[in-house]
Amino acid sequence: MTIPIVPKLLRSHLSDLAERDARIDGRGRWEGRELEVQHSILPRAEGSARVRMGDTIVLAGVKFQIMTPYPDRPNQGGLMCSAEVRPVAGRNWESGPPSPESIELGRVVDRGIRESGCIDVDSLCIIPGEKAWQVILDLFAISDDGNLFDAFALAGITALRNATVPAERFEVGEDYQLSVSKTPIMCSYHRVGGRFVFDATAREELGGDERIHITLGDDNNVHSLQKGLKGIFSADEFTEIMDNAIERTEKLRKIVDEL
Amino acid sequence: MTIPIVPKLLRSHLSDLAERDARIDGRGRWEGRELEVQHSILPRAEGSARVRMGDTIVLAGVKFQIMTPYPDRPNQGGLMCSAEVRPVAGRNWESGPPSPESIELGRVVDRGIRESGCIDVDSLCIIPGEKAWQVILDLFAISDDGNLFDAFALAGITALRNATVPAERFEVGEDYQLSVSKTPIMCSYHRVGGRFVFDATAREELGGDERIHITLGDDNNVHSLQKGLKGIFSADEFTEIMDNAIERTEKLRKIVDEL
Amino acid sequence: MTIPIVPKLLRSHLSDLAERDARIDGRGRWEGRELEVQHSILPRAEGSARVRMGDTIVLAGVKFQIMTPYPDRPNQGGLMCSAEVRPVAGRNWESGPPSPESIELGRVVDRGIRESGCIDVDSLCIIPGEKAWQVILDLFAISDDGNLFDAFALAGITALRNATVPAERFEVGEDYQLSVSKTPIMCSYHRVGGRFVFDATAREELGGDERIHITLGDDNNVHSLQKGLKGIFSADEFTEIMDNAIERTEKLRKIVDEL
Amino acid sequence: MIDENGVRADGRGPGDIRPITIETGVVPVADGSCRMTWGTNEAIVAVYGPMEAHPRKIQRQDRAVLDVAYNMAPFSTTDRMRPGFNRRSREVSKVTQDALESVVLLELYPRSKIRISIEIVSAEAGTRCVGLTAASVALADAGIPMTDLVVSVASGKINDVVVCDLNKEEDNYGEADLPMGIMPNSGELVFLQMDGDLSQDEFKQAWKYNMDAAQEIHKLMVEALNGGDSQ
Amino acid sequence: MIDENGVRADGRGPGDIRPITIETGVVPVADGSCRMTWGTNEAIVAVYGPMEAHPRKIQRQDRAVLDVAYNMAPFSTTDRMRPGFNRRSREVSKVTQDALESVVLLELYPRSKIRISIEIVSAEAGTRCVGLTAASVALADAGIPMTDLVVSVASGKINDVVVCDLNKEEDNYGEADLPMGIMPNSGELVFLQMDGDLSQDEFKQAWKYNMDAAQEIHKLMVEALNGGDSQ
Amino acid sequence: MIDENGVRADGRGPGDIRPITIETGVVPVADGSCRMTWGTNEAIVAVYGPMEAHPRKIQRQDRAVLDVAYNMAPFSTTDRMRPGFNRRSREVSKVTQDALESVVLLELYPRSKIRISIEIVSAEAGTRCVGLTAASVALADAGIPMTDLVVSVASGKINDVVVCDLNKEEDNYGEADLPMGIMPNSGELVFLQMDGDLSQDEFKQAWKYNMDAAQEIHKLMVEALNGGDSQ
Repeated sequence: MTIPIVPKLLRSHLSDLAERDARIDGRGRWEGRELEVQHSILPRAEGSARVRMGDTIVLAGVKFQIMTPYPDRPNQGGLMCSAEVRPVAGRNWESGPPSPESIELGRVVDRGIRESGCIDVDSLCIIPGEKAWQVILDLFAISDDGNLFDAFALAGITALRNATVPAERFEVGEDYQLSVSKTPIMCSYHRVGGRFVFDATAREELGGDERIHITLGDDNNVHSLQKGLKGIFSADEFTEIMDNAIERTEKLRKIVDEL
Repeated sequence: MTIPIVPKLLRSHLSDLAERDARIDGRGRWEGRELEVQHSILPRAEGSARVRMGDTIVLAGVKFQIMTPYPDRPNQGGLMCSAEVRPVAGRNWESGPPSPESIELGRVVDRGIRESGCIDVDSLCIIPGEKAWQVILDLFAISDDGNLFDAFALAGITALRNATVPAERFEVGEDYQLSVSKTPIMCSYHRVGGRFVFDATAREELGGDERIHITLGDDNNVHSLQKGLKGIFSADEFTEIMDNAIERTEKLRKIVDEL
Repeated sequence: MTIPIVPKLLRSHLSDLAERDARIDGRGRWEGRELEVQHSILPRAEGSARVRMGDTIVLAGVKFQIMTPYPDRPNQGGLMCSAEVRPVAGRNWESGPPSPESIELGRVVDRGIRESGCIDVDSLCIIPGEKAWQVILDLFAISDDGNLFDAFALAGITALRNATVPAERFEVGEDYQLSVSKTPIMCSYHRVGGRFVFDATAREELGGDERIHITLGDDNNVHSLQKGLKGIFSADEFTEIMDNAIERTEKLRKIVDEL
Repeated sequence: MIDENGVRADGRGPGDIRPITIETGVVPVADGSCRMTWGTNEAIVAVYGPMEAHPRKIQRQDRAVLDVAYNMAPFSTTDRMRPGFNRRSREVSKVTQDALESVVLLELYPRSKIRISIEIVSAEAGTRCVGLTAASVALADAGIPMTDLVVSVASGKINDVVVCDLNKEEDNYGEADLPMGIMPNSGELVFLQMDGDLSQDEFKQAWKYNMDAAQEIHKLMVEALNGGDSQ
Repeated sequence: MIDENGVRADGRGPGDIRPITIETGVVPVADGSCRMTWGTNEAIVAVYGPMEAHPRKIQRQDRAVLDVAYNMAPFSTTDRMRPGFNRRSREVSKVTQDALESVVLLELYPRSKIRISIEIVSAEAGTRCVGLTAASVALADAGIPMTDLVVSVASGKINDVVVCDLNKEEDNYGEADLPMGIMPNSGELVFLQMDGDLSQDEFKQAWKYNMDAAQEIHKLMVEALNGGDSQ
Repeated sequence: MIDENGVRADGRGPGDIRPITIETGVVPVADGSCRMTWGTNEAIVAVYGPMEAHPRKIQRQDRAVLDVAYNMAPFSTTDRMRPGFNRRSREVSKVTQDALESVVLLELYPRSKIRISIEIVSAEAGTRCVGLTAASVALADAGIPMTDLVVSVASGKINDVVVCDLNKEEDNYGEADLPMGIMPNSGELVFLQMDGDLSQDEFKQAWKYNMDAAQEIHKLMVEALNGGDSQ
């Protein structure tokens, strides 16, 4: 594996490809990489998933803790979503406190899931004002060949949809399946060689510009948007992306729902 | 705005001026800069002040929290004073954890206010042993052209004297004015060009030596002293400064008391 | 005091000495430095010791705190052992968060004492489920001329054996002697010039390779082992060290027991 | 929160923004600065630079780097905000920096750094929009060349109605938040976030409110930079 | 935990190890990698390098430096493990690095760095052994020359009986733990720790179990590296 | 705390100091060192250097830099002191460094660093005075040229009476604390702090007590440095 060391050459190569409407790995502009989604693969997690998109591989694990509800919301539990990209996942990721990139990763995925309302926080209450479940979704990168955002989001919702509330271990009743009523799906677009493409690889990210993340819910409602990195885009470009995202999320939602 | 980049030249320039008993901005040795003091200017703070001394501008904000009294002092609330100088205030201030300078700023101001006894910590008790008010005074620099110490101290006591205890918001009774029984005032002196001057600018600080901070109370009692930076001073020099401080603090106290 | 600045020359010098079965300070391969053990020398600590081995000097202090027992062990108190090597102890020790070396020092000593079972954690319970003693052993280096491990371990067990539980100060009864039923002793061996030696100096450590730490209990039972640093050793080498440790720990245990 | 005639609790119509004031030169020791009040938000922004970028490893051979720090003062919120590291501030700093790097002509100042400090001294709702907008004014005040100013404004949804520029009470019940960073001359975007629940139609309405408000705010920015009274 | 015939609760004899699988190439973007399951432990190791060591002050003129980071993923344990600094992980990283530096031919790559990331994604008992063993396979997968592989395995004591490779339930009642890092061809050691209470005789028995198990595990490692099925 | 004849609970008169011992060479691996007991305070100070200052950015072309770290050992106080960052220690380090930089002939050692570690292993009242005084002895023991030693001592007020060198019990009821750092030969000051409440007259009395005590302590310092018995 080699990352090009001359980003300027990479950029101009990507521009040349874009002129011919081609991509560095032969895909079409809106084409995603080969996808593999597995669930319930981590023995210590109450819910888990593994997503592989080309050479990008991530894990998601769900754990539960008992929390005291916040005084102003005595009937609600909580959802926390945290992303970690450790040096295992690529030569450019370094150890140390969470980087701005990994903080952004966690927050963007968190928002899409949270805002979709797919988890009913009222249902997480055990004893009002005293005990409630805190659901913790941890996203963990194994191999970063680009577009960790979509891989994390997909692994995250899959892990949640297959999670069991460990009530027995905490001595508060019988285990039951976590209720997840919706399937929010994120699609990410990167500007590469001047135009936006879907599901960029690490090299496209390295030689590209801004990215746009869209999370849509079951009914195509918008739950989360995020533009990342330096870059200027027009309203028309955004409309094209949104239209693609509507189409794409429907397909991915079917895959997750049918697991 | 330019800061001289050759500190040695600045030092020798300041020495030359001192020989003629002059200062870089034309002031006399014991003369302060133009002063402007405003209060109640921050809508979210329970007490606030803005002090402008020449091109030095600072804010002070008072917030209240409910605390559990310390077991050995069940009838007392608390006072906490914290100073922050963030990069907004000047090109030489950097982000990151609090610098030794800003820690010193906070502690020196804190001491003067605390040791004057101007705030009766017994009056902050709500329910003995259970609930008391913690008064938090935050000092915040907007523009640092030198002598943040005096600006912070002046803004701090002004904000406290105009603070309202937000009892209604915390559902422990009706709002009332925080009782501040005294008006401690700090005066700071820097050695510049070999002799001490009052209210140094940033350039005088940069090309100067040690500084001495004196906080005097209503009756000229000494509440706090601090010598900062490398430097040697004699007992006679100190006496001259103390005499000036007695005169100066009386004038400033009148300004604060009459706001 | 000078530390050689050419480690390669030091290494080859140590190899030459080893060929003649000699050491840099004239000692025999299994010979320790002059030892001095004192106890009860720190007025603020509930137990304390000072150990001097040649130019290596360390302190140990025992403090007590009241803790809430862990829910799964309501009848037990706790033991915590922490080592600090601050810049005071040598020119190569730097300030800042604990270095990997000092973390290892603390953990290796902690294990030997803990695993020997010399402190009966059940006896530290005051009120089951509510209050128990936490014993805190702090190891503190004054002068590091090598083999801080053995010095810390020796000072640690000595301080514990001479500690008084400060029940009166915490208003839970009368003061009494902490019960320490065994005397675990650590012996450390460094590979220097190709062969293992006992009680290495700082220069031997600097020009040496791996080290092996052995903690043996009253009955020669093994309680803790640790190999540190890069290096390969054979089963035969280990057997030789273990035999020496059995002999050595018996002598040291007698010294500590008779204090 | 909003009556049958589309009038909001504070008297505004659905597309109306809160009162805004803009002032430059408020940090005398800085190279450029701006104080912006927007409702009861107040942001103070100082710009320092271009200056030498150090440590050297942050330098870029072919352009300047921006160093944007967004921060909320401890007394800026109803409950005191503890100083120090804060994930939200870190993230707002990053998106603000990304937006500003899109308009500043960075290649004019190779190897240098431009530092932009955004201090929120009073917070209502929409502080990131205030900070980004005020920062672009402060950059202009410092004489840093840009392709355009940036106007940032957010629309949202309350009681199932899409409205522009939520105030604090509305924000507490807000069902969505769509902040955008708009180049007022071209209508292009340099910043976009969204949280909540908006149908495709509601989304288009919120987008339109933001575009219209941006033109209005842009006028105030230009006035302030021309020395006029922005009130 | 162990019956009169020396049979353990999970059916193993005193000297038997848990089931092991080994797979290489599991992190496509790395230069070498290994996934090892051992009981319900699962470790994923990636090797990057040799690459330029920076900052320069960590460079060694005459050899490569290793940078080993052992970490437990937050979902790897029954109670969630909080991410971030952790004394235990720091210490395991250090002893693992010391062990690997003993076998890697560092002098072949002066001034360079080899980064080894050990991620425990599922933890039972004995994670440090799994991590070290898997790391030596990942180094071989990356083509880094070594004098030998390293096999790490631990024996312990339960109910006063010495047994090899404690599982989680046994570990909860374990009275001693003796992990070793063994060069399988020479029988020499690069890693040794021990906690607990072992008489001199028990200690010798535990040592022997480890040595025997190392030969068995070594076969699986060689198979995996030769592309065979290690199951 | 003090009777009608001006006699304090521990038998001292108002201007008397607690017993002091001073010993040098107590950290064998250091270039200079000092152990000072003062009442039940005990400080150990080690001096290393002059040595190369690194990282290079801390170097000064025309003088040495001091690096002073004051620290309280965890067992130095009645309630255990948690190790690690501590605002008070940071501040005491800074004022101590400022005081010592005023007397050390820094310009003799350009580009170098002198490290001074002050460890309080037993704390009563007045640890910053003990630390600063002992540090100046350790510097002299290391052969670092200074214009003068520094003697640090504090006076205070109890029951409205000004007294010198408060012990722990007195300090608990102390109404003021005036620590000074005095050059005993010239009577000039390099360190000054004060907290509490002192009228102008009381202040003058406290000042005088400190000046007189400094002369007394100075004699003990000189004796210790000349190898005499300081007890």
